[in-house]
Amino acid sequence: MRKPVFQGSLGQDYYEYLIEKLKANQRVDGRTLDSYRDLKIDLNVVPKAEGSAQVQLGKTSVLAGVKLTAGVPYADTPDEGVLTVGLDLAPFAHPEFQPGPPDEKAVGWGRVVDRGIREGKAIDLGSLVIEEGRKVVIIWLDLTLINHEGNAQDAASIAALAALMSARFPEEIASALGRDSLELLHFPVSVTLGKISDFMLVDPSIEEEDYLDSELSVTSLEDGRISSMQKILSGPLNEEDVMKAVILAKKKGDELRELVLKTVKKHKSRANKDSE
Amino acid sequence: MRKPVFQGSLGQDYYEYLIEKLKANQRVDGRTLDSYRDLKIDLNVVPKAEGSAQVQLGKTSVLAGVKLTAGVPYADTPDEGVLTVGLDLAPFAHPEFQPGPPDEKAVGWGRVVDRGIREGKAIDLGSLVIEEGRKVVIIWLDLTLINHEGNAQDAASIAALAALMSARFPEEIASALGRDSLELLHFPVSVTLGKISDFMLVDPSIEEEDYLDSELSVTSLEDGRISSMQKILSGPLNEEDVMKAVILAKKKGDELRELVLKTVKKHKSRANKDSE
Amino acid sequence: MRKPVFQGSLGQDYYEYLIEKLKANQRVDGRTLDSYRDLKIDLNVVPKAEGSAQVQLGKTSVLAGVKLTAGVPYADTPDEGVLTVGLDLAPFAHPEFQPGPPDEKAVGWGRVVDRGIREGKAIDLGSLVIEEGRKVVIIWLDLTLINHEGNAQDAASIAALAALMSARFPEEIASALGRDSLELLHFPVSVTLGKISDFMLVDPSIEEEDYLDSELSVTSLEDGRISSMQKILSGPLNEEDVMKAVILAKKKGDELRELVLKTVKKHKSRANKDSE
Amino acid sequence: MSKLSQEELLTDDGIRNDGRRVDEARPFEVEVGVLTQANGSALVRQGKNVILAGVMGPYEAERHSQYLDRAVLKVRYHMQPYSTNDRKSPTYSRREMELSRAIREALEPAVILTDLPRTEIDVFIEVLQADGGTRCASVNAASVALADAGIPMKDLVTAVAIGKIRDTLVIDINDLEDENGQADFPIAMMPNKDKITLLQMNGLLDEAEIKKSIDMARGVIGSLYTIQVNALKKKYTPLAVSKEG
Amino acid sequence: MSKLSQEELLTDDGIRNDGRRVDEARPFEVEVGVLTQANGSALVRQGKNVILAGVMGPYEAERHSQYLDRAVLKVRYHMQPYSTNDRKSPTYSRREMELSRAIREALEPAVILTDLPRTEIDVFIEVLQADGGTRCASVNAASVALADAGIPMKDLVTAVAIGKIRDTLVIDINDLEDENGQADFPIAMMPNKDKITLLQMNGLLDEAEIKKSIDMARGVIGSLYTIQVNALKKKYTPLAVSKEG
Amino acid sequence: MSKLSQEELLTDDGIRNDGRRVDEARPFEVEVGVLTQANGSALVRQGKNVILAGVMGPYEAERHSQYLDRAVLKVRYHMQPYSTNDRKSPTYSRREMELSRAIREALEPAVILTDLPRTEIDVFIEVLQADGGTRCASVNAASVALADAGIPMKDLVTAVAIGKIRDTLVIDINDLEDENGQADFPIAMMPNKDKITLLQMNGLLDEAEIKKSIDMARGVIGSLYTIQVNALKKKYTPLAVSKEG
Repeated sequence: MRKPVFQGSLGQDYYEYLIEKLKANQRVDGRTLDSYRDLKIDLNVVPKAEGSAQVQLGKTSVLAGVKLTAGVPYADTPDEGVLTVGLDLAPFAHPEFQPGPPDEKAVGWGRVVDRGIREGKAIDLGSLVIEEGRKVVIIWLDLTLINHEGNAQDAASIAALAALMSARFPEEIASALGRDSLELLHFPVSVTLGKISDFMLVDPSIEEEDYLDSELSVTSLEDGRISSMQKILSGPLNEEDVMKAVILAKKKGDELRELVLKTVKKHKSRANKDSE
Repeated sequence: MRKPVFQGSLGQDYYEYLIEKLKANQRVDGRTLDSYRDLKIDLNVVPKAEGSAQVQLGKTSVLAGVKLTAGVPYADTPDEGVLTVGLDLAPFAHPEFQPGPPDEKAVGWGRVVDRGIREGKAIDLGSLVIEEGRKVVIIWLDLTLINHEGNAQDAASIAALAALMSARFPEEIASALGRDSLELLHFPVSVTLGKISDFMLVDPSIEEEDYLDSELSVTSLEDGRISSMQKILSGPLNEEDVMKAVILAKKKGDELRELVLKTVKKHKSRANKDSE
Repeated sequence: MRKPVFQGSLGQDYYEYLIEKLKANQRVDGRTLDSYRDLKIDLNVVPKAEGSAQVQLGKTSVLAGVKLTAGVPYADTPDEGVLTVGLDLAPFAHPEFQPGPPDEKAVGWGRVVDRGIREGKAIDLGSLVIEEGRKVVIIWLDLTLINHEGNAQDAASIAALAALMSARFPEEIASALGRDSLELLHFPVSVTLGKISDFMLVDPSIEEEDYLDSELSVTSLEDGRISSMQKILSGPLNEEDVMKAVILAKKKGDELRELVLKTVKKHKSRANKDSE
Repeated sequence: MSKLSQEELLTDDGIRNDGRRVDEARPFEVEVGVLTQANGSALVRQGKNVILAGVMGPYEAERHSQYLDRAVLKVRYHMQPYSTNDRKSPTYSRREMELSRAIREALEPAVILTDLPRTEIDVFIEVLQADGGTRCASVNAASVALADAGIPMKDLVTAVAIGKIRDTLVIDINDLEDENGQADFPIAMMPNKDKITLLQMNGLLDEAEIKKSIDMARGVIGSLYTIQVNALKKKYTPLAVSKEG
Repeated sequence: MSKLSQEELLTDDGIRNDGRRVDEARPFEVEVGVLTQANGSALVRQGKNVILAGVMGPYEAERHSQYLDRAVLKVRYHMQPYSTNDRKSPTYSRREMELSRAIREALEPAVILTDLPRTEIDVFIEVLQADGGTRCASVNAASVALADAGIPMKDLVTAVAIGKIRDTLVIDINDLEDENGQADFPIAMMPNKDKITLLQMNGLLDEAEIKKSIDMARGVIGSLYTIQVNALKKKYTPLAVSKEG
Repeated sequence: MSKLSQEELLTDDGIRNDGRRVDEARPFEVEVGVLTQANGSALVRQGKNVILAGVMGPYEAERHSQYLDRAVLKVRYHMQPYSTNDRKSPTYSRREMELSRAIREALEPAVILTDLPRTEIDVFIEVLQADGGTRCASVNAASVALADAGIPMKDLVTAVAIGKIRDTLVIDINDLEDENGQADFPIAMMPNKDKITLLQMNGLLDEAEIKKSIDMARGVIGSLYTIQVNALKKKYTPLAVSKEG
């Protein structure tokens, strides 16, 4: 259930405490306004999937699973593979989540991940054709929010990127395409900023989310370009807020991206060592 | 929600006022029992559709869109095109309408339009075969009730006829079939009569609908034959009511049909002029 | 709605009366603990179906209809026919049943029938191939509980067996396969036991079901092997309960099976006589 | 189902594909009280149609759907997957929704809803075998089931479908006649009131044919009605879907 | 829809595929009060988009969804099957759910919800013809419909989508530009407050392009806003979907 | 998945396809309290199964579903799309409904529902990776999660599936053994009470095999139970789906 307009679930006093802190460039969990919680990435956590990753952003936890199968392309893009992104809220991830088909929130988070990858041209869909018009690679990217402590958006974005990067084709596809993985062209990472009163902060915790006026998720690439932006919640933004967010998103996106790349690299070298 | 048996939403006094009027062969909006409200037909209102029409019957407004695509025939009729009719209630058309899949009312109105056309053999489905058993014309006729002020049935029937008559095949189909439009064989038009107490009246307004005991929709062709009848609501009818309705439906149907034919003709000649 | 833990719908007094009886190896309807109600099997009750049966177990009544069509096999079993089992609760069969998709109860009963047949290898699916990978026999077994007076499980199991045994292929399939019926290899029959306090009884009536701690359905074959077991309800069982149930299930299963076989035989000889 | 010509459906001698004459109704049988958990029930066999109707209630309606001055009547018509020549999906279809409404509105005029304020009455109809005119057979079953449940009624409701074959009106059409004929015209009446409570027509009929159809229907309905009434007078019959059962 | 090259979308002379210049918005028309059963309504034509918005309410919200201190605003964006080049299934899709939310959040900052405690306001949007930027056209229609319904508002909300073609930013993109262009950047503002209430971007833009896009949008939004206000000043217009109607 | 012969599943030397002996259970690990928003939680790895269970509640049940004298226990078993060899549709299936019920009924005898009148307890189970015997692994996870949530219980519930390969009974079957074996016989017990709370069997077993299976299961369940109890004694572990995490 959505909260009343002027009061988060922790009450008006908490709001004032939060604002007091923000004025001193501090947050209630000790972070500065532009710092993320600890990020932990585990790869290949679901070995049955062609690729998988678990991301822990503070206590928020998202799982990404990638299945790669051969299938029929869409009629209007016979010369392209297919990317399908879904996001599921595990009902134990938060008391307000209900089992069932994805709601507005889940659809929103999933679409931002989808658009960041698709619009950022991270995957060369044209390279995923086995037989034009008849047989292409279908990428099933399924995300599960298993513990929600705020900023599911960025955790999902990172998990998606890590799972795609570490995914390996099943034998049949690998031999048909002559390579064993997706080979990403770009590395989109979402950075989410929340606005409370006049303050903009990154990676909002769940306590902060309750008091946000608005949220802006900005997905950037390694070359500094932006591939997706999404404002949510009903508070308005100024142009300066947006530009400040874009600049911060690039900076923080670079930091997050570096950790993903490093983790995947380490994983691959370890995997190679194991297979020697 | 359905109304109590013996009382419309405007109360018992209104019912008595209505009956008083009817005894004097008058209706509360000034019409006689056998007269329609003003009918206005606009064609090609949605140019992206292959055919479209907006019908305004008084303040009741229905939109019809026709999409013509090539597709696979049904297995049991490999030598026939496919006609699919749907009717949607826009949720702003009436306070009682809810968004979602069509309810009993919407299904009913849609089916009467469907049956009037299908049973009246208005369209020669056998002439819509591009390649027997593999490729035929699919006619998607979608109706939207956008403002409900009574007698949605007849407005939908007229909009459907006008949209079908003015529809033009997309190039690919036109060249395969060697003609550019559907070329109707018959022109079915529904006429709906309401019974209140012992009075039968045509084209009930929404205020009258609330007090109707029963309703009978009769779809007639230009040759006087009837292609569909549908009684609704829970009041019973006498044989005389039915026969009176049939006679009136033919008469009023002729008037409505003439207006449709005239409008389509005018539209086509204007369209030809434009394309010269 | 489910009943409170310690009280059936007929109250605590009824429970005590029931226990009193059970202590004397009697049941409230006069049966002993190991006796079934009267079983009546009618065959070919829905002649439009390829096979059908109505089973009346006391006043519990289940209808089974078998449709046999030619269709495409599953991709992973190109050399096998397809068996599809559904179970529907007619909403007039019991005041607690609601119209709509099958609930947990209906799914459970249907699955036990399905597994008993499938795991018991009653039907040689490999013998139902018309053209490997392209065309096989699809068996649609649909069960309808039309009156629920207890032990729907066994009535459904018997109806399913009788309908499958008496089913005849439509001409097209018969000529393709060179035989006119399914020719079962085994004859699975479910026997359901209920536990109340320390008593195990077969074929519970609906009054007894209300007071059951747990239920165990055991499907046996004519050779004494068990092809499916299913415990339901939330009371626990001892190992001895299970073994006692298995022994009883074999004994009662033989009795029920004999009646099915006899009825089908009689039906077939009568059908042959009719066609002479 | 293969297509039949008009001549195959009706011979020069006026014999229909199932041997009947044009004015001959199909065998019609009614059994009452065949279910034990329903408050009222009836099994109808009309030709090869086998229709089971059960009535639950009257019971107190849920607050948001109850009326202070009358009962709510709900009807659900549903076909079993094995009831038709091709297997039907068990999912509730638009056609079933349409027929449920038509049957409800056919029954409503006969039920004295104002005798049962705040209550709900549910009529559930299962088509076990379908053979043309299922909506009429369903009305026939449902109105008897309502009476069996003790619901106050002004009259029974009785229905039959008139058809048109080879330009001739025929009575109580079966599946083949419905599929291949020129019209399907189901009519329900309260026989003692001579009132029409269901009327649907698909096909092509002129004014005179419509009038004649109603008159033909009235005649058959009288005979069917007698069978309904006699069935209600008999005692409880154990449910046997099969005629031989 | 066939794919177009960047050069087909924008000529060397700076002319777009529909004849517009890069900084030229499409024709924009607004009619107010076009429905009789809705409390407020508007028909918007923005390019070839035809969007109808109706507002039902405010009415008392159901107990479990009402707020003691404010109104609940619900928005449903829905496309008619014939509104798109390929027929769209009438079923409510995930994309429609996503857009409904974006539109609702674009409108919420402008509506003074606290003036209407315990109530619900429903905004229903039907896309009759789609031509790129439907979410912006929907915001434009919905905010006028809310005003027509007499809902207290701080400002109207006005929206336009900026695009990028041949590495050039262009205003108010149409369908072809959306499908074949390099970016789609819909922006809604409360014009008098200079506040952004909807912001979505798909494509590839750098920081400077983002800034320039917002500035371009601000300019167009000013013009569109004037048209919205003028429409609200006019009297009731009978609904005609067609321009010629 | 390719079909395996009985000889491939079990060698003449009594070695199974994953190297185990017939009476050897798979590695079994339990972590407790791995979620922060659930009232209780557990992650179970049983062979290659990875199962996450979270308990929400007890909280006040909604009026129409509450019992005056006890709690309502609800269980939802759900498989993630990537958990299986072929991608599974995320839609809740009949099989998931069947398993949810079996798991709920396996847990109910152990939960002292009468201690928590009018409340509801929800057990949500997500299968992250499936490897045969998911329902047993789910029971093992769920009963620990219930204990972690502080729900009053008579005993834990512990489960394992017995299988039959090459006419030999084997313990704790994996995916390949389930698909290609001769029987799948999942059994859950309250170990301290020696009571069976879940029992399902698919395949072909005779009377003696059934008895032997139960005895074999009892033995394994004792070992698994010890691991469950030890996990509950440990403190909060941060959730890492991967073993190495």
